[in-house]
Amino acid sequence: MTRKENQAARARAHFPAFDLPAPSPTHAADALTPFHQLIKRLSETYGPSGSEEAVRELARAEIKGLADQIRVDAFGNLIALRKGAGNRRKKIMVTAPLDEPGVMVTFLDARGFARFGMLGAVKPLTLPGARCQFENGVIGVFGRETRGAADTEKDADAFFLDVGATSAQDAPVRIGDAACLVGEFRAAGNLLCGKALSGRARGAILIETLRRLKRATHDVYCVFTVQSQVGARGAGAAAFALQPDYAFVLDATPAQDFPGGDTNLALGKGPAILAQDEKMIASAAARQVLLEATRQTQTPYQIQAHARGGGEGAPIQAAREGTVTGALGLPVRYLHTQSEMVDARDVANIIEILTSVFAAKTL
Amino acid sequence: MTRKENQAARARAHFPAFDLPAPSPTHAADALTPFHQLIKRLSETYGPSGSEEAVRELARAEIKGLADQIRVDAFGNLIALRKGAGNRRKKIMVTAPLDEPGVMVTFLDARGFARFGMLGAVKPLTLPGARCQFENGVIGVFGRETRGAADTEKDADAFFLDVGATSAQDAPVRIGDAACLVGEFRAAGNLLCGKALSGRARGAILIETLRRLKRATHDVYCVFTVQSQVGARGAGAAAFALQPDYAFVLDATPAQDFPGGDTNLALGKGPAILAQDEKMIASAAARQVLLEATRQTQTPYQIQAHARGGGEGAPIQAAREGTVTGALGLPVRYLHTQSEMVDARDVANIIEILTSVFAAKTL
Amino acid sequence: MPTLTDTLAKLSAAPGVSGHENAVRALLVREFQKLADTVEITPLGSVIGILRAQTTRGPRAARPKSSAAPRLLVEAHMDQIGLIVTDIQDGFIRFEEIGYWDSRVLPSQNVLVHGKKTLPGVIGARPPHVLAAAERKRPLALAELFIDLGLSDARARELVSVGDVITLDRALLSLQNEMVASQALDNRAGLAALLEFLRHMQDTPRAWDIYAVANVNEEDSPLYVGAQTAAYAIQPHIAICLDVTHARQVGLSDDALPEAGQGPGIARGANVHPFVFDKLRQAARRRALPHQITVYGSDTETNAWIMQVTGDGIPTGLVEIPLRYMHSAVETIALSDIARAAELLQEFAAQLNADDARALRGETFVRAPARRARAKRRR
Amino acid sequence: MPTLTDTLAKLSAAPGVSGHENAVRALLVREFQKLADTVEITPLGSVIGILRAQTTRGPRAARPKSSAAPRLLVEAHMDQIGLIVTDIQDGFIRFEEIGYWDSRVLPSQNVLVHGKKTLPGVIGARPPHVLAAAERKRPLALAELFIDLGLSDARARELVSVGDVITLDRALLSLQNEMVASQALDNRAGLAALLEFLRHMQDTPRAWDIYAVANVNEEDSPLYVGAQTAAYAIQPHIAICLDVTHARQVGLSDDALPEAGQGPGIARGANVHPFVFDKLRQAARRRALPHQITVYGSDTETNAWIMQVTGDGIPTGLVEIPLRYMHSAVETIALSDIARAAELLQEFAAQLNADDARALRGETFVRAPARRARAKRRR
Repeated sequence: MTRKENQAARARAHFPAFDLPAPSPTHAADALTPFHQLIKRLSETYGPSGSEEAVRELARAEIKGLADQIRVDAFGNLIALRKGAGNRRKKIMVTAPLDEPGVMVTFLDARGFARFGMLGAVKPLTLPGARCQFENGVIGVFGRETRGAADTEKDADAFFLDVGATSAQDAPVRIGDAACLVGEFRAAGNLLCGKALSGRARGAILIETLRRLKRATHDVYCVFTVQSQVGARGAGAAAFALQPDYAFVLDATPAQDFPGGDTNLALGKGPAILAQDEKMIASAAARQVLLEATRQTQTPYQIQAHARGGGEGAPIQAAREGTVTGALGLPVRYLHTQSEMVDARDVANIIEILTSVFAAKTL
Repeated sequence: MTRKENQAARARAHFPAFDLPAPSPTHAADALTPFHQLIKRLSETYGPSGSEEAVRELARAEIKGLADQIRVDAFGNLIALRKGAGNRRKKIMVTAPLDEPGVMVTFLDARGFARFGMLGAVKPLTLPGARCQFENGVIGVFGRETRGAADTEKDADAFFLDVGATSAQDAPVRIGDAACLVGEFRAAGNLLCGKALSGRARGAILIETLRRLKRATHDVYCVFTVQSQVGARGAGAAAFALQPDYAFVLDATPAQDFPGGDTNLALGKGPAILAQDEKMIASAAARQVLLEATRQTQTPYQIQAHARGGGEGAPIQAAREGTVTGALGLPVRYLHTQSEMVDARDVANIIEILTSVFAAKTL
Repeated sequence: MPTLTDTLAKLSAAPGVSGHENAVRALLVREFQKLADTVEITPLGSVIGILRAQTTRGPRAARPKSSAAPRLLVEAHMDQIGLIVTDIQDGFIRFEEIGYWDSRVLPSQNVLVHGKKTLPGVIGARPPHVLAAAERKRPLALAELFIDLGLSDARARELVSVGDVITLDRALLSLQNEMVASQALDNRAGLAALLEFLRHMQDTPRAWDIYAVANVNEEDSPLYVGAQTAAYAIQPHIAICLDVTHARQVGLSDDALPEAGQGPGIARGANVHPFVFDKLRQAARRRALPHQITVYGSDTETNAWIMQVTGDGIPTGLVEIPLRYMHSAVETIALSDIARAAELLQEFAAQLNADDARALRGETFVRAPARRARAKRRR
Repeated sequence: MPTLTDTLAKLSAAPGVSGHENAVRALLVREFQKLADTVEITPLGSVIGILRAQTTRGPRAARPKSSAAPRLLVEAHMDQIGLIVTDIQDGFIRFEEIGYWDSRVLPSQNVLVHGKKTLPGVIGARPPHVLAAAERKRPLALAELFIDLGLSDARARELVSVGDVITLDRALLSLQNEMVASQALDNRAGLAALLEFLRHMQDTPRAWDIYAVANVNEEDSPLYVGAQTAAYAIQPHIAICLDVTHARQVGLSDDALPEAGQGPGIARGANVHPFVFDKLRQAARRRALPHQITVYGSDTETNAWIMQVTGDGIPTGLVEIPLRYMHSAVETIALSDIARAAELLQEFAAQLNADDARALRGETFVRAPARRARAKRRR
């Protein structure tokens, strides 16, 4: 952490940059429950794919004392083991991402404009005018070339980042620096809104589940994965190492209960039990476990059958001789934008379901 | 103002809404000069077209004591007269907008989603994930239908606003409510960045010019116009009433000194003297006055010859038997987004030029 | 006395891109000064030549300071479509259009760049040999075109600035049958008719003051700002617009279109006051002038459209010169149509009497022309 | 003993959409139990039938618990492309594809919706009478299609859930020349060959353990997750994939394609180990079996592609049944190609000896099959 702070100080000292005023303190958060404050803190923490240190440290501090073993694997995943007490206990792995969508600087031109690559499924055309924040606090504004016809979603080459520099030399960022989107956390009734929220709410679910879990029947490995946004790279490595009997991926389900949405999935109607995503058909046995848990806890649920998105399930399912893998989707509106939106009731229901699974007599 | 605050209180009391936490106080602004603090305050004030009250009151307070007459006309324009002392004095009108781009709610569906119309030239496709703020503090998140192919700039019908409501009844906004974009003010060296900045920086220019102007030769009418973003509606009315000898419009010139920009106009290279915009060819006599002022003050300038954008010049030029009308463009990157960007040197140079014009012996 | 061809050649040689009409305006001021009692210029640069009412035939009376006579405005726009310098790259001039061009006609034209001095240039493009098949099949976009002045970058920047205007370099060409072709005959043809009309009116008795107006900013301005402000200043009882219209041509064979050489068009429709139309047609019939009726449902896309709604409304008419190949480098008209338009307007103006004004305006008849004194101060 | 047609009819009637292979798997477990010493199921549901090495002709030995013999994996994927319920609207079923469909074949098909019970349905679309001309000219998009079960909305919701799968309702049809057509012959044809191969191996002496594997998730999974995990569990010395390939057909006349009825294809290319290819071709020649050589530069788009790189790498081969009209409702094959593929593999397996394994693997020869005990616990 020290190294990073020094870097930030250097950048501030030498270069003009959009880094003032400082990020606002956690104001008015008193109105939030402690759990929602945790979600807020997680959401506001910097952590694009590959730069998850700060989020991981926050999560590690939160789960201190809640697990029997806590470790960080070589890939950077944070893994907490809560031992089970059951006679017929199974090894269960549950994953939630630490990282968030963002961008990475790939080129700096002579005038100090940055080209960037996507970290995760950010849609280029939604970016112009939006902002991102680098680890050293520098703010970048997204722009788009006006020459030529960059009027489709696909034409990602036509976008650039303005970090307030006037040359490559005085640019306060370097090639390879990553940035997250900028979007303040907000709450409106049950709706929570913020950048990185779809991932961080899932991280908060794992933390809160560990906190509330009185007694586990099974050995539960909570895996806070890194690099989930860029191909679910951390999850497969963890599954290969842990060799679980069951893996449950906490996924983000694109809720489209808005005008002209093309699926029937909604916020507040319970988590989605995934039939499939783009890269995996969920294992039937894992689906059954989740369905049974919703019955036990009498929580609502939805089924996601659209082959959309590719979560962390596919590489887990493919690990070694195969892992029985299911996925529980937190419905999210406006995925991969600075304003991801989730419903606090869905969050709470996932905690109920996970708790039920972990404490189930048999699986 | 009181009425509005009551409305806001009502909304907060009854409805869920993204209105917490409260907008951040003006933190860390100490690093800014008083003039840049004024720009920041103007930028952060709510004022989409048609709802300019708060900005106008801020501007009116700032120019108190700086003018011989201050009035608000029937249309809502704030007009300050600084009398001239010259023998051959002319009547000069200078305009800058009070309003900013935004959106207005046109429909609320049964689920509480709002459809909206544009106030000004906001590009729909840049919106999904971005946010707006209503007068009562409520935050809205922009979304886009996923059904069908809304993949071009033109397809504005496919966009909507999520204000955290669950029904039309509990929606914290009403049809006709206007909102501005959300974007914190930032400074990086000479670059200033924020929502509404292109307009508000011009307003600040007029205020600062009045403040610095020792002695005017000519009668100067500083007109802070309303509804400039929706067809320059305020400016024509003011010109009809004032019948000036010369009108100078403070315009926003789309600077494209970024990768793939299709004009040669840049930030920091001086204001643009407009040859034309989309709706007006500047009067030659007015262009000469501006050119002469740049010579007197030895300030850099650029020429905008592209027929882009339509400022307040056209209706002023067409008023009565015609007004000799010129336009001075403040170069702006990322126009009509939440991150409009200007160069403080251009701002300062426009003040120099205007001061020179107002004090010129003859015109 | 100059021939119509001479006048037209002179007018079309004088550059006058919308908003940059200095040269053609200077020419018009000189002509108007020969033909009118008073010449004024509006704040935006339109030229007004006033010929006071005079009920006796013979030489012009001394210039009267004011008049209580009704006012007939006859106008033609003086501006032409053109190009404007937007950038200089390696000595080559990039440009945009002023007014509505068919940009397919631009490649390989000779042009004049009106910089510190007037510079001849050519519009170049990549040769077809290096083009892909698909490129050969689509027209060149404006952004692909540039002007070659033969200058180095430094010298080009010295002589040319962003914002300078550009015209085509195209002299008047006489075709068969008294037809002529050139750039900018839209609306130098109308201007020629306006001057010819003024010439005819020199010794034509008239009960109305004649306001001949050459307007700026017709081609570029969605507000028709030149005509609107001049009409506002004059507040005429009748306004006639003289402009060109599409003539029948290859590929444009709509029978409703007038034919070049068959007489001016007299427009009819919502944009034209019935009284004005009737009087114009009567005039044509009385003089046995060939003429054609053109019909417009609503917008005539001429200055008539804005003049009609200027102030508290002006009864408006439109007389048109049929023109082939509109907004190209070879706009083509018949000289006879110009001559007949001028004769038509002479007959029309001569007929107008005080009763006509009363009939049109009822009791609001007597009005002083507004603020022209101030307008005159300009320039 | 069942005929090949019987086997194929039974296999193609048992639904087995990728990831939802229960029915076809149950059928295969029963068949494998008749033909193998041991039957195991992987965590993901692939079925493994193990036939231990036995060097003497005659009845099967008692089931040995373990073996030091080299392992030959022969696999075919059991899953088929299908559809999945994504929404229920007014009683009509909306769906998406599982696997790669030519969605133009879907309108007007009979289907089976595998809900609480299996429900027959039809895929409807708007009638052509109400379509605009442009609509008639383009194929129907998946989003425009729906399944009509004849049910009310409430009853449909009672019996069908989002996430239920759908198959075409299409029985095996016998054509001329011992050719048959049906849905899902990709890869029920391969499965039939696999079972036939196992049958032949019952009294064929062999130095290697035979692992016959029916794999899940070939059609849907970019990772070929079924084959990958089964191969990882078995760690074979040679793996052979049995799958279908495009046969020559109308509109697909590439001479490089095999022809249905002319024998199985033996694939050659980067995805195939030269030793395995040579041995397969030798086997075909020795038995004088008609066969065709198919060539792939790199990816064969079969499970062979992933098996080749599983673990520390597996020498892999590919035997193909030529099939016309891939991924349609009328996939068509020649029964003789299935029979010959089975004979080919029988000859191949019979020839393998301990030296072959050593030649392929050098000193890494002796390895215990990994963790199969645990895998067996499942289901």
